[in-house]
Amino acid sequence: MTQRPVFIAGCGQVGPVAEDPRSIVEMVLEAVEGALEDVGITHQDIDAIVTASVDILDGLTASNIAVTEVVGAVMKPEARIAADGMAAAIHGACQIWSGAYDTVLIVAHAKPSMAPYQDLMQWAMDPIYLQPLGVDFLTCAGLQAQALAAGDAGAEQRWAELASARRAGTPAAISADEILASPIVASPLRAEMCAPMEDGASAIVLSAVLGKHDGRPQVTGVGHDLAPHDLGDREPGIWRGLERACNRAYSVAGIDNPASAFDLAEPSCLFPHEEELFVAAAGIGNATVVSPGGGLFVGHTPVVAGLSRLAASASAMRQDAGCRRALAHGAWGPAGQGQAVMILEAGAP
Amino acid sequence: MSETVTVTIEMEQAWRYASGTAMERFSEGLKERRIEAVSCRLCGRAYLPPRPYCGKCNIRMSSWTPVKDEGELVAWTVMQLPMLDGRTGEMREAPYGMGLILLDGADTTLNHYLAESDPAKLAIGQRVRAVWCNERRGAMDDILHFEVIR
Amino acid sequence: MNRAAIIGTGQTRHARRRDDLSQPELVREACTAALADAGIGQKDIDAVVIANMELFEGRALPELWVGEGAFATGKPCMKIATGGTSGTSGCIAGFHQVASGLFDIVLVVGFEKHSEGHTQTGMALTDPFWDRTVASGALGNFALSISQYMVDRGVTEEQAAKVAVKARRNAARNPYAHLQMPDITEQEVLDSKMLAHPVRMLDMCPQSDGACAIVIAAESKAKKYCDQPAWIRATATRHQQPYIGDIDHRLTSMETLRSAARSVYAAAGIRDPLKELDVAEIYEPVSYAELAWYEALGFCEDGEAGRLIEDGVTEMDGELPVNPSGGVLSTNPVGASGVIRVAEAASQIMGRAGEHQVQGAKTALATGYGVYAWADAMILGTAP
Amino acid sequence: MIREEKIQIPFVYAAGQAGSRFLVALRDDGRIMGSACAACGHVSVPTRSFCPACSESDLSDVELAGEGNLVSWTEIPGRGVFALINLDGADGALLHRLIDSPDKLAVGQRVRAQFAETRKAHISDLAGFVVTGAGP
Repeated sequence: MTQRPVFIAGCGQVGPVAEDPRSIVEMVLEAVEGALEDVGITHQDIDAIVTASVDILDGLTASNIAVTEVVGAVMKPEARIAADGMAAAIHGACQIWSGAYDTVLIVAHAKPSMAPYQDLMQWAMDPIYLQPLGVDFLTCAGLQAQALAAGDAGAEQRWAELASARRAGTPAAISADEILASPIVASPLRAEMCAPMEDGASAIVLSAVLGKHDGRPQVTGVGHDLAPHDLGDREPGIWRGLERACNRAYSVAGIDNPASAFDLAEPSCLFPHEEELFVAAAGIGNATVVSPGGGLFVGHTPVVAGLSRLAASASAMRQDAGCRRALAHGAWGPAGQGQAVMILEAGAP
Repeated sequence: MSETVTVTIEMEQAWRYASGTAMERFSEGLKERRIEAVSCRLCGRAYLPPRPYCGKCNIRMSSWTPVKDEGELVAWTVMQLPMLDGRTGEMREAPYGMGLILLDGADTTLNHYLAESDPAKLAIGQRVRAVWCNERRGAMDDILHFEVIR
Repeated sequence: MNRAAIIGTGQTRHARRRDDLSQPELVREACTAALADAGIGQKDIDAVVIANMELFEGRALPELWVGEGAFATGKPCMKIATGGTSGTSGCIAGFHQVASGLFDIVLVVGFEKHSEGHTQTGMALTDPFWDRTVASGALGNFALSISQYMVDRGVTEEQAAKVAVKARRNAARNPYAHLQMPDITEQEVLDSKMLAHPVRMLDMCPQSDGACAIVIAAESKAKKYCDQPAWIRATATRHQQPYIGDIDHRLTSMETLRSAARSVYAAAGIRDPLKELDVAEIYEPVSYAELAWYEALGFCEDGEAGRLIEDGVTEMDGELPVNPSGGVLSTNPVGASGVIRVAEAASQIMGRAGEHQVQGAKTALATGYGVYAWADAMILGTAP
Repeated sequence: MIREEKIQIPFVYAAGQAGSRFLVALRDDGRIMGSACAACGHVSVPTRSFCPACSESDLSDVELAGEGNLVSWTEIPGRGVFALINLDGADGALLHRLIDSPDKLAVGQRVRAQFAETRKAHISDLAGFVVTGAGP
């Protein structure tokens, strides 16, 4: 591993909001301008762009064509990763570590208000064995949750309390009792346990040269992984893929004891059981604060989620001198088939 | 060789696309046979389709420029294969002409159908004008096609 | 930047239909061949990059289903999708991941199974407010640009036909090529069915089912596993504005490819590409495009492309053989096509191109192209 | 301005070597086939080309019992009950549907395959599973 630093130099965010009336291009433009402004640079300072988007969500073939201008990719290098934005961020960090570029803009966007998300995601499922049965991401989440709940009488109450706690103090605040009274969407998961699907865009400037003097957080570890596609080929109660992704990142960052390594974790969890899977797979301890702002439970934009978690982690480090190391997480696919994490360490205080 | 099996799945899907404010104004204009471009105050290019941002200059745009519904044919082809017609979802019967048209007042070209489908009668540099539909919905297909001005 | 090289390549048999294999199985055919060519096992792979045009097969996030075919289960895996340049951009992504020092060996695989999808899905899902109701697909877009290019540069149908013939004659020496037409003549091309003036059936690429994989290794592993690795000396990517009409005289100007080529030549110390390159594998989806790329890539002055093909400069026995494999004109599984360009260029450097080997090839160029004038370029060489 | 646009496009997917063998056995013989890995011994279902446990491709077809244990399930209102079923003899679980499932389900409960009357080499030739007994 080269020792070239990668700083989170700046962030820009749009949403999450239930339905953004603007076009994807307008949303992305605002997020990108926000990120450039946060660093105090222009597009001239950006060497390359990595975007994250999924064609079927946008209803467009090669959906990054639409945003080339607003991400500043005209006559510039752009790589487009069709996965969670955290994968795009990892790729951008690789580009900088390789020495190919000094400063890379990462952009992710999605508008799930355009079409029913779960219907679209059936097209991500094995078309021979699974899609014809109507299996979607929600089906897989329900199966995973039930496998956990089956031997655990207190699980549903605990999950309701967790989802309630995450939303406490936000406009989406709701009691555990109200959550348990909400309708089943995929047993044992109830409507109010699920992260609400919302529109959004996120932009992050990664740089080897910008941000150092402002004490911006530094990326010290990355890891990603792809688990078997079919839930029947996985252990449903364990996120092995995330374990592998974290172990790779810990190895890069030189972390031997994750239980005491992190002040903050910002997971991309869509359901409370996923947060329990996250905590177990990442091996984080009680001293780690998880999703202090509510995480995705106050609004989840697919594709953008991981990048928004990265931005939340960086923002916490810039505001709180006591937050020295954070674990940010993104996931994609059925029941977390794709996993990606990034470790951030605070800059000089 | 053993039997090979296929599985057919029909994608029947609808998306709700947001136009953005520039395209909304443009589309409303089409209903009244009005074409407007957005121009960049740095490079001066008048863009069709109108959009919020000049990707060459990396700057927001907000200045509108009227564009005529006639211009110059800068590229043409005659399609000899039936192709999917985005307007009807059916196959569009061949032959039919297609052109890139530089409308008077615009700096980027517009791709559209041509009334003429005889390759011998098409040439770069010809003047063409829009033939509008009587019923207009505020979309590009409010223009039926472009005809050569003889 | 850590040095990296390609140490193995693998392709499927490409064909109009590969009904015999599922998408993961098709991908596995190419990956298994690439690992065998590199002399490594699946455990040696640290990470996987997949390239594919997902909506052509109606898929979302296809790596989720197909990844198992690419040995990606339990490994880091991500998918690159940038339209026509997906394959070359996937190779560049794999290169950056190795050059970062994060991984020692990355497997890159591109695939497309056009036969499973709807050939015009790409067109059905263009910008709904602009192109969708009045678009003519990739074919019509090319034809429009070609009408300008012919006027701008005085290129003739006969010169384009020579490109089409060269591609198919080269393909006849490539066992993996989809179209096998060893006896094709210029007259046959000129007599073939007109698709969209001036583009005839034999001017156009086919639609293929197929996959192609390459193994990229860090310096120490490259030297361990390969006698003559194909070192990646320079890469460049350029994207463009989002509408066809934004680019004035697209084929004639081809600003992106010109800029990408200048960038990789400068990085590799190449001043006269015609003389200093030994072989080029360029992404030419239509015969006329190859002529335009000669100019954009600096193989000749603007306006001289027709003479270049007439003089046989780019034939197998010419000064700079272009597309010994038969090119995209002979094989086009879109997501794989860019990987094929890189794999073929690498095979030439490694001396493993079989009957279409250019003897003594030391420096090779591979390029990628997308319909919206996006471009990739990569220089490979026998030395880092 | 919001505009709704619809597409309707058929896609035809090749089931491939493993998928074709599985679907033909389902249609012709009402048999559920799995794959045993020569490299690691893992038995997966349905038939695979690549071992989900070790990625190797040296697999042989094995016939599995039409019965097994419930691993997990989820009811989606209006769409029925999906389940993970560990068929006797398999290591991995099969993701499919439950038919007429009782209100109370438990891990380890016995289930049995039910086949469609007319079969067409499609995953729905296996209509689903019925619960036949209590859990262990």
